[in-house]
Amino acid sequence: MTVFLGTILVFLLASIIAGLFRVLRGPEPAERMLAAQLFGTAAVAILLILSRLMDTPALLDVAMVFALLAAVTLVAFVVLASRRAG
Amino acid sequence: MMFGTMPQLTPDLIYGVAGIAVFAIGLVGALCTQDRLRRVLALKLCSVGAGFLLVVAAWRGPPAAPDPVPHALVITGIVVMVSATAVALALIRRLQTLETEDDT
Amino acid sequence: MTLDPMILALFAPLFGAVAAFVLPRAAGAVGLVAVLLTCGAVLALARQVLAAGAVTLELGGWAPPMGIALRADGLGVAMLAMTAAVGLLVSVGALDALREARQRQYFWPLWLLLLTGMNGVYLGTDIFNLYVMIEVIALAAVGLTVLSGTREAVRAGLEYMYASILGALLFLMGVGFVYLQLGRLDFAGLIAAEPSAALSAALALMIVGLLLKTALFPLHFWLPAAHANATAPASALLSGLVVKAALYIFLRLTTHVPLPDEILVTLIGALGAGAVLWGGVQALRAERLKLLVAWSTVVQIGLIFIAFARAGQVGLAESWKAAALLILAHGVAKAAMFLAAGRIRDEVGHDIIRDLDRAPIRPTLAQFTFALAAISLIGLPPSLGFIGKWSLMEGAMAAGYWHWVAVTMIGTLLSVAYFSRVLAGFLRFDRVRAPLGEHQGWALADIAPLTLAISAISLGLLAAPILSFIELGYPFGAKP
Amino acid sequence: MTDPVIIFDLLLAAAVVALAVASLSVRDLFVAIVLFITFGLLSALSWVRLAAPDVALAEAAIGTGVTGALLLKTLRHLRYVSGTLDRAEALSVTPAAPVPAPVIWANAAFCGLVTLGLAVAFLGAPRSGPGFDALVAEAMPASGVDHPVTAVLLNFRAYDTLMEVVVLLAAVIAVWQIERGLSDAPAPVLGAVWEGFARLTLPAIVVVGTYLLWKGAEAPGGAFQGGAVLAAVGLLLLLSRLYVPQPSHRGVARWAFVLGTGAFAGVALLVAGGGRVAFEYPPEHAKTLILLIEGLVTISIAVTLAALFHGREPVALRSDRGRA
Repeated sequence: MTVFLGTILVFLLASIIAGLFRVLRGPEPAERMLAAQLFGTAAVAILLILSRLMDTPALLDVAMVFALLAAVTLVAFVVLASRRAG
Repeated sequence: MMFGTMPQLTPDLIYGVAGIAVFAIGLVGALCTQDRLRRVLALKLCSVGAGFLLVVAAWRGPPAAPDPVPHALVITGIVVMVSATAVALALIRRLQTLETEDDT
Repeated sequence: MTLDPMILALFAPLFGAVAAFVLPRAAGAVGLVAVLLTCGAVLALARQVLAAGAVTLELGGWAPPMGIALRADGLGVAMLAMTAAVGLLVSVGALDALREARQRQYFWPLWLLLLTGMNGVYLGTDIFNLYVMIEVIALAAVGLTVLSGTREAVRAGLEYMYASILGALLFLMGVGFVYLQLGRLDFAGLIAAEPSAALSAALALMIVGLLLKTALFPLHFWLPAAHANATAPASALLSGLVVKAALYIFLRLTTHVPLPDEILVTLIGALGAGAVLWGGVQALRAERLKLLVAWSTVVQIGLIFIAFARAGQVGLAESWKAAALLILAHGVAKAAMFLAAGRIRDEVGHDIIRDLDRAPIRPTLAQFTFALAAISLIGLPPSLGFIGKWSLMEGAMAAGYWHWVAVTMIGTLLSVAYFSRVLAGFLRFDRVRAPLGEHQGWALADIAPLTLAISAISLGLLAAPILSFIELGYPFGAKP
Repeated sequence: MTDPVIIFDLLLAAAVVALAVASLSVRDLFVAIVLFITFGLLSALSWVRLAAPDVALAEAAIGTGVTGALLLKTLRHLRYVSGTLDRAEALSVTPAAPVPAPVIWANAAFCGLVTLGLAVAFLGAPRSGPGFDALVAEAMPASGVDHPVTAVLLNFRAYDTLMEVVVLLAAVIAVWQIERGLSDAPAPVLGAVWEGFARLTLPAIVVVGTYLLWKGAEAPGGAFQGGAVLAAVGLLLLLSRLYVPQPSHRGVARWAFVLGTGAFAGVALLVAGGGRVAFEYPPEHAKTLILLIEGLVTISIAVTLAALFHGREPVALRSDRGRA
């Protein structure tokens, strides 16, 4: 079970690293933003698995906060990274 | 078993070395970067590096609970750093405005 | 109900800052009351220390190393007293010198927070707590630096901010290594510690961080512009008081954990010598009065580090006294000089040194104050600066370190040269072309620096009691 | 037997270091900030692996969340002021000559030397060495709370924490002093989708922030994390311009900024007046006092962080260019 969950963790982390290339390449801010959103989702998944693996239920709270912050980051990106002036 | 061949490799060792590297990268960036905004990024890297070291100092291995004092110290450090960052960024914004006003 | 004077020294300026911020119209009155309360607390504390030696207070009732203790001893109280007294006079001057409502509104809360931070440093015994305190000082000091709002001030303030944050983070990384090795953060733990690689790394990081914050050559790059472009009361606080906080931590730290190698002590002394020579040359070349005064701060800090190094490894327990005397002397004299320079600039309308002797208005009193402060900074008898320099050279000669004596002499000659550039202009009446204007008359802003300058001279006569006071409570935990 | 998750640890640590290098070396500043936010996210995950969920929460909410928003806002402001808002790339605002290769190598060498020196010192230090575990465990029953980190922050080392709140206060005073009536870069107005989103998100964030504060007494969370999550509400309101700070709100804002410092220091002073040492809470009232302090400090932190994000003091602007 530990090995199975560990493998999933590595896989999730790999998906973040793959997403980094989209951040670097762009070319549009929107693409970079969506990649960053993917990181938030993957981080929540990693936290849920770690909570099971490390036997720390408190990590569920951390995951919830990460999920909320991802929503806030999205709004910040939309408002602050847009190329238009209002 | 593949993992048995490297018995000393523990999370505190791995993240401790990574934290030191992050601190050194931030240090070099803070000393050499010309761009004002990026220097703030570099300083923030330094603070995360120092945070890594303290969190590692608190680690006691899986069954034992970690030492809470360094955790409290890092939380304090994070709040202090966001304050300093906010002031530095306000200075950067103000300076840019003053410089642009002078040019035109 | 009795309140411990240490608590009062911390909380009076803190509550003062809070009140001054929420009641901006009454900021001046609130600020003055808070500084007066701080002075009272320091006096009470001085009496306690005179009676009982060092006093400690375990905050929250939790004993160190887990809890945090405050400790006041002779040196700490001397620093507190210098800060409170200089702060009081600068405050009085600021009531008059700050003309814009906006500047007045922000000066008081920032300065009172600065005072809280400095009092915290002089009472602190816990290195992480010292890190938080130097950050309080840094943010308040940067706020004061840019109070004038000019482009140069904001640019200098930003450089100062970068240097401050980096210095503090180096210190924090050092704290991390101390915790890794010792698992505690109080000075008592550091004294008892065995030498180790982690401790050496910690010491190196913390010392570099502190040298950056106290602006020892060649890490002084941020100082001249920051101190020269602030408003006069802010410059007086920054130059007279703020750089001393990091210097004090350095002094405590290096004496608790003596540097492992004489070569390192010599190296720090050599940096001090570099500061004296380079700062002296730059002061000679400065075109503006406030810039000259700021470079003279670089010189004086170098001198303090020479005083630290003058006795080498053997006499470390003694050499801090000369350094402490120079710190006190510089604090008082430099605050006087910056306030006087601000007055000269206010009345003449500029501070270009070359044109000062042609100024239509002669701010005679401010010029006199400037000259008195210069006497103390050059180190002429009977000023406190003279006693500090004398004690430095005496020790260096006793230890056979003639090179430190030579550097000090050259530095003194340089300071005579750059101050006489200014003073000579004050005395040359023959070159007055425009008719003498109307002097604005006596003002609070004149009396404050004059009092400071006279103190800087006359405190030299009290050198013996000051010296015996700073030894009270064996400040460094070393045997007498 | 080594934990099989060690591969994950190695990969995560390598990614953290690589992101640190990348965020300093990539040309486009906007990309640099996105990489930096990712760096903060992965650092927080690393701290979770080191059994420090409190620290991870604080880093994610304050160190990465608020800091990231501040950086993006500043970048937008700089591009607006310098008239490059419509360019595809956000290049360095203070352009510099290209760095020659030898300088880069010298930097890398210096960086390597520092890392090596510190790593040697680190490896020589005791692992899982001395600390306060035993002392804290012994003092916990008298602390008034059940979560050790909260006990350290609000009781054993409350003096440090008070000064940390003071640092926040100093920062907001300094920021208000530095920025005077600057106009903001105009931002696009959020459309109808946003309203539904706001109706769903804002109450949820308030609930989570309060929950974190309450939970702090026995589990990871507390004033700083709760305050940072509540500050997110302020950020959203400011970003969407559902709330625009007015000059008449300054008085209330000042009181909100000093509320935490005042309450914290006031309680310390009151117990000192009652014949105890400052910060020494009577054990029977410790829980009440700590919750009171935490609650007020949370409000201060939330308002202060939002104000730090907003920047300038809300004074009447001479031109209304900023209020698009």
